Amino acid sequence: MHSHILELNGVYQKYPAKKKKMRTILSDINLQVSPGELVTVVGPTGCGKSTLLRLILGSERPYQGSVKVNGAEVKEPARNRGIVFQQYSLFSNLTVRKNVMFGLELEYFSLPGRFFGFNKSKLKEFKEKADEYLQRVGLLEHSEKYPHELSGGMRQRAAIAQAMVMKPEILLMDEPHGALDMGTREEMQIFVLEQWKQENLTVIFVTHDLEEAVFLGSRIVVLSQFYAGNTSSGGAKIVKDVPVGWELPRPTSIKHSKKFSEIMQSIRHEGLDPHFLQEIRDFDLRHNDSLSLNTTENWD
Amino acid sequence: MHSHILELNGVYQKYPAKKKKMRTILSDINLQVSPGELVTVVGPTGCGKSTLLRLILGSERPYQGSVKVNGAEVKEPARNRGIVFQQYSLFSNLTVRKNVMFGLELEYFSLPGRFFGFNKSKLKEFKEKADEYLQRVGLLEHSEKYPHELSGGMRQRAAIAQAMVMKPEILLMDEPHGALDMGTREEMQIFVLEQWKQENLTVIFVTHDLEEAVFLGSRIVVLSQFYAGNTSSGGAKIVKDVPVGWELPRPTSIKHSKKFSEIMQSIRHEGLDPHFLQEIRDFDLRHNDSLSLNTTENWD
Amino acid sequence: MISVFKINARPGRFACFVLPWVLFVVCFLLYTRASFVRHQENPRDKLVPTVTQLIDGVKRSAFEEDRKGDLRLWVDSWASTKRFFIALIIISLGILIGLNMGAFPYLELFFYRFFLFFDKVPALALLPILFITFGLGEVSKVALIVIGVMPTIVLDTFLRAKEFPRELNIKAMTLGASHFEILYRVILPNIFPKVLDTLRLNLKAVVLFLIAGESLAATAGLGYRIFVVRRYLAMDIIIPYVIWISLLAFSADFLLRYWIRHKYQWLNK
Amino acid sequence: MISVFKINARPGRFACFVLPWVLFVVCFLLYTRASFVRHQENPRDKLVPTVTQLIDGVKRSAFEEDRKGDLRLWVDSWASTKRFFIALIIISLGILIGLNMGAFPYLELFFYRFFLFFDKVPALALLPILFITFGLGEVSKVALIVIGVMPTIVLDTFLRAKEFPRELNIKAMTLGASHFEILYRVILPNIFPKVLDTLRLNLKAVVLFLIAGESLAATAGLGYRIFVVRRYLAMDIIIPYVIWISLLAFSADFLLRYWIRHKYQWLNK
Amino acid sequence: QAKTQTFTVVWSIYAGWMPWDYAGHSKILDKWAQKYGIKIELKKMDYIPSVEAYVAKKADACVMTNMEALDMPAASGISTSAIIMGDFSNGNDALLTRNNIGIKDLKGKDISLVELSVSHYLLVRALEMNGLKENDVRIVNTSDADIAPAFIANKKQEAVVTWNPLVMEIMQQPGIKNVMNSSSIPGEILDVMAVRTEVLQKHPELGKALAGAWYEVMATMSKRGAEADKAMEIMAQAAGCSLTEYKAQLKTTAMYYKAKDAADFTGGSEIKEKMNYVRNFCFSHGLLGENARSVDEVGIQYPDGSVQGDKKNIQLIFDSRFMVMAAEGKLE
Ligand SMILES: Nc1ncnc2c1ncn2[C@@H]1O[C@H](COP(=O)(O)OP(=O)(O)OP(=O)(O)O)[C@@H](O)[C@H]1O
Ligand SMILES: Nc1ncnc2c1ncn2[C@@H]1O[C@H](COP(=O)(O)OP(=O)(O)OP(=O)(O)O)[C@@H](O)[C@H]1O
Ligand SMILES: [Mg+2]
Ligand SMILES: [Mg+2]
Repeated sequence: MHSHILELNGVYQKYPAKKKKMRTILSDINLQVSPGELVTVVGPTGCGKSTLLRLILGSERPYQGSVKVNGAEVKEPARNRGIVFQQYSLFSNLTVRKNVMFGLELEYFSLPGRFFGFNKSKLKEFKEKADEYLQRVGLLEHSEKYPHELSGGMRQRAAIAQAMVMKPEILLMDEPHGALDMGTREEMQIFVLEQWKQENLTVIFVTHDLEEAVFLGSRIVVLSQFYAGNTSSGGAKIVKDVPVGWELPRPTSIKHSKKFSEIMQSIRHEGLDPHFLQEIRDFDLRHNDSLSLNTTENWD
Repeated sequence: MHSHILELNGVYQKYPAKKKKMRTILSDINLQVSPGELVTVVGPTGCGKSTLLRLILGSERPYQGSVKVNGAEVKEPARNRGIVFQQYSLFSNLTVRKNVMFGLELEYFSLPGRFFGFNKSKLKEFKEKADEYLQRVGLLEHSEKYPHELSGGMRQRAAIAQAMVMKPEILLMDEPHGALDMGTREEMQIFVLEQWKQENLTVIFVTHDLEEAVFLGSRIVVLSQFYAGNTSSGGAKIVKDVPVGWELPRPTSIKHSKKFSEIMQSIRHEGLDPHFLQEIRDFDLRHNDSLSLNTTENWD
Repeated sequence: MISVFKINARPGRFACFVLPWVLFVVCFLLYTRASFVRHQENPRDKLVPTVTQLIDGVKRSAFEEDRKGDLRLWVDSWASTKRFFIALIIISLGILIGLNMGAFPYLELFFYRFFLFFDKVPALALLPILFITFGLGEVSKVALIVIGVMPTIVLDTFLRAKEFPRELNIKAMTLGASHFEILYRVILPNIFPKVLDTLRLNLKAVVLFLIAGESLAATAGLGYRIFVVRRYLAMDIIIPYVIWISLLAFSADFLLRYWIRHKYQWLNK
Repeated sequence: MISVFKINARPGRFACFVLPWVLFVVCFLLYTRASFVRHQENPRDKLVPTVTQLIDGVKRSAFEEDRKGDLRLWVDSWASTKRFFIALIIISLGILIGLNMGAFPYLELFFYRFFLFFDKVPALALLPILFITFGLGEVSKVALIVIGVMPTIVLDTFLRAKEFPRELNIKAMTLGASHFEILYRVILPNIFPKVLDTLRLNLKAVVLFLIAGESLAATAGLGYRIFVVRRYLAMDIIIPYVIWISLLAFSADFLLRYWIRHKYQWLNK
Repeated sequence: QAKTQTFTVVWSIYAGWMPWDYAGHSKILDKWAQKYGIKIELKKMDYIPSVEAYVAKKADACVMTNMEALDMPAASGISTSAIIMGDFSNGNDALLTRNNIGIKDLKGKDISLVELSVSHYLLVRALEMNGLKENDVRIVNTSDADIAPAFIANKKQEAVVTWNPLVMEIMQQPGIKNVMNSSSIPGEILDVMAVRTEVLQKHPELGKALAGAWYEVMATMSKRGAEADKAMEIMAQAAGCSLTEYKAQLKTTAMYYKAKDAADFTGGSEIKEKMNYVRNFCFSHGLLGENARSVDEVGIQYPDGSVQGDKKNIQLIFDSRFMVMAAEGKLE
């Protein structure tokens, strides 16, 4: 058995740039994730968070280095890794409910089975399950609509339900709450936590909302292209990788605690401020699974 | 002269729903905006904020009621109203810089002029202007890229630059910072305020981030479908319309003041909580331009 | 006043009803005028028959038995329609080929260049080879249509399948779809209405090859009749036949359009 | 092992080089086999000439002067190419018509149904009317191509222009674009590569009508030659001509594809 | 003076019409046109389109058979004068079979031919002469461009009626039998130069120039020897075949090399009898118009002034004036 469900070793990613050159986006990323972790990833815009997710997902292969899930090299997207894309990706030819049922059907019916051995009771079961999740994301009354009839936030929620209902081993979420208002966002956060706990998921959650990152994460990873010695083409590294000690799920009131804002402040300063250039050796990689040593700390 | 640059009177909007029925989205919206205001609009997801903007923009006509800009009925989108869409709308066949220059060129060159009387110096001027704005939104180094080569946040910023550079009388922004991380978002907020002040714009700014709404707005409008007596098909109304007394631009530190969180709390409670159903007569429409009486208050 | 050159104009009911017919009426008037002039010059003119003659031609073809005792128009229509539909069914297989080519890189490599070249081969110029391969009967006529139109359908479906957003395929994979399921449950349903549009636009080519095929060797069929009566310049038969063919194709097109619009409402965005 | 049926397969260099040619080779082998069999049966067979005979045919048409001192193949190619390009230029105007129809609701009303019907009229069946209208010269040949292909281009451009996202038009209006500017500076540049794709797929129809037109009345041209030697079953000339025509059309297609790929890199998404 | 009048003459490929191409190629036609102060433009077309162009008045003269002259222009009110009797088919049109089938065995068989063409006529005559009716066989309309390969490639097809050079090509295949050809009905399938009467009346010089050029070419061809071979070589090339092939085709074409012979035939009585067969065929197959009430609907006038059919509707005129002039040397 592998103690780590996900391992990235020395991963580089480069994209073709002008004049046949390659631009480095990710530089020497090392990341190990244990099962059941809820890793939140933050970083300046354009640093490569979505790219990182694509690598884990397997829709892109790294330029160098290896990405392993359960010890096996990632070759292509698969059933055990769910994804909620930054730009919502619903199937425009299916209603919201059908979108959510789609994965369940795929898993149960083979292609010909779909046409012949039509199992009505199974379908009904799937419908109920889909409706349960739609209810949870507050879209039950819109279940007959097509994606183009939904508002931005509604699409995001539908995409979340679509991925959640499949209970993937690893759930990758790329700014899934980008289009949600605060109230709904909080509801969705609670939903994610609940599902995480209940289904024992491993979640990689990319967000640009620091509060969200600190509130949700059992561990926070900061990716940034701003560190000492990095010219514009050096690519982003993990500049911070810290555990968040509070037990999950947390009460929303924790957001107002002093410790909470302290963490937010330090991440904002060390991780997200382009003018603060940390030396590589100063990176705060305190997490157990990180490659540096770890220190203990008090969480109350 | 009209004292109000924008007037909405008794505006209803309905969309076709199932079985040939119409679903009411906006119900009896009355809104007057004086020149130079910075109105932030918040509301639960799916309440019709984007719809409201489309009506002001003129890309949709109201089902009932009138939308007037400078006293004239709005018939179609026009040069005097700029827009930043929720789903970024860059021209995918143009580079970022060309996207920003596009409006300037349109305004200056007639269609044939584009092919014949090619004014090089003018083009250069536009290029410089575009670069100035790109610099401001931090995209100068990406100015030669095509939209599909940008990350989500970068596209949003490009779209903001594209709209800003035209200095429209009224600038409509639909969750323009949805895909931005906190740091960049703050920078963009400052940029919006700066432009607003400098060019004396009137801005209607839709956001789902309450903090942003309170920080930016000279006036906050809350749109909600949750109020007493509203069945699911009643449509959203303006349930709150209040001035924010601090002078603009504000120091970011204000976000931590007590008054600030009080305002946020009250809006969240009265405006965004689906379980708190206000009576229509209790709506807090304190703003000068609002139809109710106004009271004075202390801002420090 | 009227905002003819406005992209957001909303034509009224009257305009919606009248405008589509204007050009038809204009054509009709031009024709009758031309026919009138020619008949004044030469009362026995056969090239541009008068409307009365055309109506008479229709009557004769549709309601009077010919030498063989057939009601020509119906016999011909039936023969052609059969060929048309058989060809259409075979051509539709092209959708599957294109889909597979668009989705599987190896199949693309294997087929694309060949189809691209094959598509350009003017089938009509290679009829002898067709005869050797398929004989002179119905098979060769259907084969001509298939050879003429299928590559276009294949290539078009191919392009559509290729431009289908990768994200959605990836999404489907994470939902547990196999590679084949992605083809038939994700890509195909999504591009299908567009592919039907292509089929629709190619009905014309089907008709063209149908007529060409029938002119080569046949004993009945709309194209056959046109080419036979051409031998004595019976434009009073040819013109109604041509209009009839166009109408049939137009109706097929219309039905497809209607089907697309109603069945695929999610397309409206 | 080899992931032929994988949508994300990445064929290696060798596969990329070899696979596209397999079907060509298969066709060639089938042909030589058929030719061999027929020649054993009847050594004078003309329908399926041997490869040697084909090469000889090419030599005669391409490198030996005929009685007029012309190198036929080149004279014919030149004549056809001229017509091809003239027709192509005229057909391209269809793009503008389709664009305007797609953008302006009134023009859509006015033209759409007519083009839809007109598109279905089998032009080849109405040749006498074509003669009356356009005479016997080059004009009628080009007209045949234009009548045959332009409606398709118009309709396709129309569809593309109509499905162009409204948001971007609105955006352009807020940036001060007039309705005409939206057409020519927003919609057209955006749909142009797709329209070129359509044009590309219709090269085949152009060639078809070109050949048909040349068979009717001409003194030179690829189609003309095919129809002249056809009476003598000179397949040793016809087959090289057909391959040559296909190659020319294929190259035109290829150049367009290349142009689209390189000029419109923003399409890659 | 106004511009010199230009006339368009359309022609199509057929053994008996190739001399027109030579006349154009060798500038003989130009020479004669110049002599009469006109210009003549020769245009090569496919056969049926060429007649259509003539009927549409886009051409002033056209080579065609007597049958098409009757059922295409004449029947549609384009009064037509046949001014040069070029030849008659003397074996150029033939009924070919495989598997040793005779005419009497054709009953119930499929026969490929171009419907309503002279092939059709030949078949009907052949059946008649052997006591069969048209309804006894099944006619499959096959386009002339493809009839040869279709028949050769398709061994199931047992009978075909067609004309040269296709006959020649098919005969080269093993096991083909020529069971009946136009040499059994001499003088019924005539190839003429047709000029619109209207044009001819206004510009008789067109007739003169055409006749002059034609008989000059005829003279060259009938001389035999190197010069004739050279001329025929050119004709052969234009037809897309070799000199031997072309000569073989000429053997089954009864050319009227001498103007006098042509004029005599046109002016004789035999032609009326032959035309009677043809017009009856045309009428019974609806070629005179589907509404034609009788075979007499269209009038045919002969050089002696006699008229076959409706005297008030003379649309086809056999006009031997120019052949006579040529014979008498008045065109020199
Ligand atoms: N296909 C591509 N070709 C070239 N460059 C690319 C491509 N995709 C992404 N990039 C570049 O890679 C960098 C990282 O992009 P990515 O989308 O991963 O950023 P991100 O961290 O998700 O940003 P955001 O928070 O704005 O979503 C950007 O600079 C972008 O321009
Ligand atoms: N074209 C349409 N047809 C039918 N219903 C529509 C259409 N467009 C929007 N709606 C509905 O109108 C309501 C309001 O949509 P709108 O996009 O204005 O919401 P919003 O307030 O902008 O939401 P969000 O914060 O999620 O962007 C939604 O319930 C949506 O389903
Ligand atoms: Mg991203
Ligand atoms: Mg919205």
